[in-house]
Amino acid sequence: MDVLVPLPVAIPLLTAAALTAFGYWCGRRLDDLIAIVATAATLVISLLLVFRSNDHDLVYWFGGWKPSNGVALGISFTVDPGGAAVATLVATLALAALVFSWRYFDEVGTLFPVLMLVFVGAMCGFALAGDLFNLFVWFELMSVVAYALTGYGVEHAGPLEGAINFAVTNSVGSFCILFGIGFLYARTGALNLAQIGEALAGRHADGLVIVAFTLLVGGFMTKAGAVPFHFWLSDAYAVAPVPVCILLAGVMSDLGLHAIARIYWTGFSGTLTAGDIRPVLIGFGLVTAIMGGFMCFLQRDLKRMLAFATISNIGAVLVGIALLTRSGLASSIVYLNTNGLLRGAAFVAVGILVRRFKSGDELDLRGRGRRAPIAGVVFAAAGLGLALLPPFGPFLANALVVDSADTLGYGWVPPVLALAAVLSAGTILRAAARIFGGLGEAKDPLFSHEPEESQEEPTDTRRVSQPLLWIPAAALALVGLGLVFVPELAGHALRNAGRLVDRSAHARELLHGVPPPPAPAPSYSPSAAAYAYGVASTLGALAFAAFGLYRRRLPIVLRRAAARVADRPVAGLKALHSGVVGDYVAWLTAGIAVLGGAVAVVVR
Amino acid sequence: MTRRVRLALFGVAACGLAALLLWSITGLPKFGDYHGAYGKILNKRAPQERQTSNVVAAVVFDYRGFDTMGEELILFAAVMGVAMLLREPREEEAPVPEDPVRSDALRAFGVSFAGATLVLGLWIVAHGYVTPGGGFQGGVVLAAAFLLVWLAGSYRAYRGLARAPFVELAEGSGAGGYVVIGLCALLIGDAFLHNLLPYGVAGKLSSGGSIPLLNWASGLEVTAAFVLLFNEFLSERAVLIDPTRRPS
Amino acid sequence: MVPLQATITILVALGALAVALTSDLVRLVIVSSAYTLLLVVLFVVLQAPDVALSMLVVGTIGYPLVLFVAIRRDRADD
Amino acid sequence: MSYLPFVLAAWIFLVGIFGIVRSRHFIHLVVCLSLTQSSTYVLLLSIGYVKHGGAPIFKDVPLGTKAVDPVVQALTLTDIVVSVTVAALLLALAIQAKKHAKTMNPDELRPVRG
Repeated sequence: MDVLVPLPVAIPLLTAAALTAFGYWCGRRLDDLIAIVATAATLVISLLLVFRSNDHDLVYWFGGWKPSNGVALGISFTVDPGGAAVATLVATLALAALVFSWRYFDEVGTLFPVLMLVFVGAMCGFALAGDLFNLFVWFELMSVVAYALTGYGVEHAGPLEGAINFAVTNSVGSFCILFGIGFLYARTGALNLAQIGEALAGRHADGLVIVAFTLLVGGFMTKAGAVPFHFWLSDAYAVAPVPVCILLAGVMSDLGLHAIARIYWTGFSGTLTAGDIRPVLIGFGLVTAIMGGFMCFLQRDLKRMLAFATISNIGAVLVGIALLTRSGLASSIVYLNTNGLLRGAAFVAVGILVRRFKSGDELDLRGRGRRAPIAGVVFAAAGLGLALLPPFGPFLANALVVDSADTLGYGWVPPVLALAAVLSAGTILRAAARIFGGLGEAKDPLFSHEPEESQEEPTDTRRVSQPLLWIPAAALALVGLGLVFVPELAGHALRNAGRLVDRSAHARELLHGVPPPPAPAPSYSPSAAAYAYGVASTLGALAFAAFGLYRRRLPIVLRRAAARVADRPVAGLKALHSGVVGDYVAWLTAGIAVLGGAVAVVVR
Repeated sequence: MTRRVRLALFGVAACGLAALLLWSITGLPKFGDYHGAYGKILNKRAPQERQTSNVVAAVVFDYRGFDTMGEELILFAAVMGVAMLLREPREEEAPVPEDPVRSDALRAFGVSFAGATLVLGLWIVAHGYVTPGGGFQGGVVLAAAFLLVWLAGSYRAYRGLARAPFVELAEGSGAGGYVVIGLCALLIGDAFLHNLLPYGVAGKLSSGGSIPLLNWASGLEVTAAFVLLFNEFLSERAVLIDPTRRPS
Repeated sequence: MVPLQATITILVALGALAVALTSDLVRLVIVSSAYTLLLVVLFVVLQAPDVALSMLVVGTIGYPLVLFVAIRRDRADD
Repeated sequence: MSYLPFVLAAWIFLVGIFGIVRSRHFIHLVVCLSLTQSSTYVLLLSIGYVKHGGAPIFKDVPLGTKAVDPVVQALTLTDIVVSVTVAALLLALAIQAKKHAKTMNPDELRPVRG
């Protein structure tokens, strides 16, 4: 067993505990520095795990409890390059967030670095867990930390409301997950995901299996923010402090989808066939992608805008997973990592604006961003990357989806995905042009309310050295865009996905210690159609940005016609995002019922 | 969405969810007919392999000890979160609550009662792997002993007992201690959280290998976490953020 | 399923409904404490003394305290 | 009859969510959330119950005596203690809502949304 495997969890958690224990006796600054060093160590170890797990998965049994006769006695971590890459993403974003927040949270002493470290440890554990209940424990841990960090700005209604909505909806989601785990335990007598998969495989999927699948997927969709489980997300991300948003939007949402992919392939793929489930999950993914993009367009509060862009991206990643093919899974791995870095970079850019100009409002900042050119470049680069500009990561991920969808007969899916990218990335580019270029008009009645005045401010702006702000932004954007130049990135993603898709080989390795023969990485180059989608969506995003800026210069006839068609749906959509937690829980219940009903219909 | 619409939406959705849940329940083994392998195997193996008569404790601290580490950290993080959320702005000087109890007899009674609670808590923690109990339950009782001092005694006496830096030290040590015990096994070449100590004989306090260590670490963590939680809620001032802590 | 189990099951079901329908806060603390005690009995009946003990300490010490403080805060500013 | 405890778990779950949806007060809402959570304990413990089985503690009984499943008990035991602190976290948010936004009604604590 590889000695490095427990460390991405153990290092941050132990450091957090030590900072709490000795925080009183160790000076300020030192705790920030210790947190940064611990996160950097986690980053290095996670990256090493990506390479070490390249040939075969690393299986680690805590307490040395190896399975006996195919029955898991203890808890396992199953490290594959995909999971290790997610852990690396967590550590990277956390490192950027901690550097950015240097001296930001002096007011609360060691509490902020401590909570961030626990957050990192929990997310790494979640990314690597191979045991269903263990997954749930890390889920709970990262949720609890996230609620507390979201509510940081306790003196304003926004953060309190955001944190409460976040906590209540996600708790209900986690109870759904626990119910699903209970049902599976009753059927299979196992908590290890691979063992559950072995027990379910080849049997007819009855009500219990279908409902357990529904509850698990619904619960993790709540965390991910898929429609209609997404309402809490925009409330929470719009009010959390920027360094926290980097982690929330950059990786926490995607982790929910990572879990869905693992649970389907390792646990359920032997009993629920891909052809049955595919249309249901694709439906949820596409609605999420379009709805997120559309709501994104209506925002002027930059953090809330990026929150809806996150939802739109989540929809796209979900579609990749929902194809339930090797290519789709590979696409989701690439998408999740590159998009997460780019969204994180965009959030850092917003953080720079908030610190500098005390505002996170697109209209209010019009033209003022010229004095923060690096933030502008980062923000625009993130927008272009998310717009599927070839050859960068999101484009590559989309290319994998395009090819896979065509062979499955879902050729209509990629155009919808491209439209979603146009909507969300076009909006980000619009904001970039207005803030950093001074383009467009200074007012737009279509937009939602302006952000609250509660933009958190550092204790003393003058003491913050500028490089600590722009280095994380630039680094995240560069890594996000540069990731695609890793040799054979798509091939490695495909090979890794292939290992997860082969359920029985995976279970044999885990439960009986028989590793499958190493497979060579296939080579992959995007098809012409994929390039066409990439170029079209980039141009579309630019055009959509221009539309957002100069919408009111269109001929009056066109605008009247558009108003007749769009005004009521727009008002309706805005009204749905009411900010009332009771509404959100009612939607969550409805979402579970619809998901379960749909799965029941397609399977039966 | 108005209240009426919300309840209507929920009504329809809840019917669907109820139908789903009932459907799945028909697939469960009948109540009392459970035959899952995992629990059966552990019931058979744990008392012999681990010399613990309480199999639940063996599962909590050994077979699934890694889960417990996560749970302990949830406790830790939630309490840290409460401390952060209930912080007072530094300018506001929160008033020190007056001592509400005036009767010396009541105080004496309260303090001796606290002593009894303390002993009970220690007993529950100590015997966790022999009989029902353990660090988690006993920790709450131990914290209650501190609470009794607060309720019956004076606020100042309580502050003396539960000084924030020491409670923080205890909490950090409890959470960190668990991780350190795990890492020790790693250092000597075993898996994380692998057993470190001889097993002894079941039914004795010295039995169970590493289980007592992890049990006491959890007990310390839970006690400290609940004392901090009670502190935060009862005094409603930021005990954790002492302005004297750093020059500002 | 023995009568004892059936009885406690039904009592817990009624207790849950009572908690959800109680709006008055002080009464809510009492009702939810009673519900917790019913759960303790149920857990003992289900042969889970460890869990019952857990529920007991939490239901008698943890929950009432945090709830009472929250209610006092709520009343304090009215 | 032989499914009654499972139906109880589903019932508590639904009643708890119902309480959350109709709640007009954060404290009530938090209590209902804990209520919903208790349904998961009931479910897990009922699943692991074995007819005529004793508690999984082999202190005064011979080894091999029929006993209920210890794993589900281990899963719930720690979760119960943890759940209080999570409820406390939510109550802390509610206390601050009262202090700074002067309300504990979820319908009123509502910056304009969209």
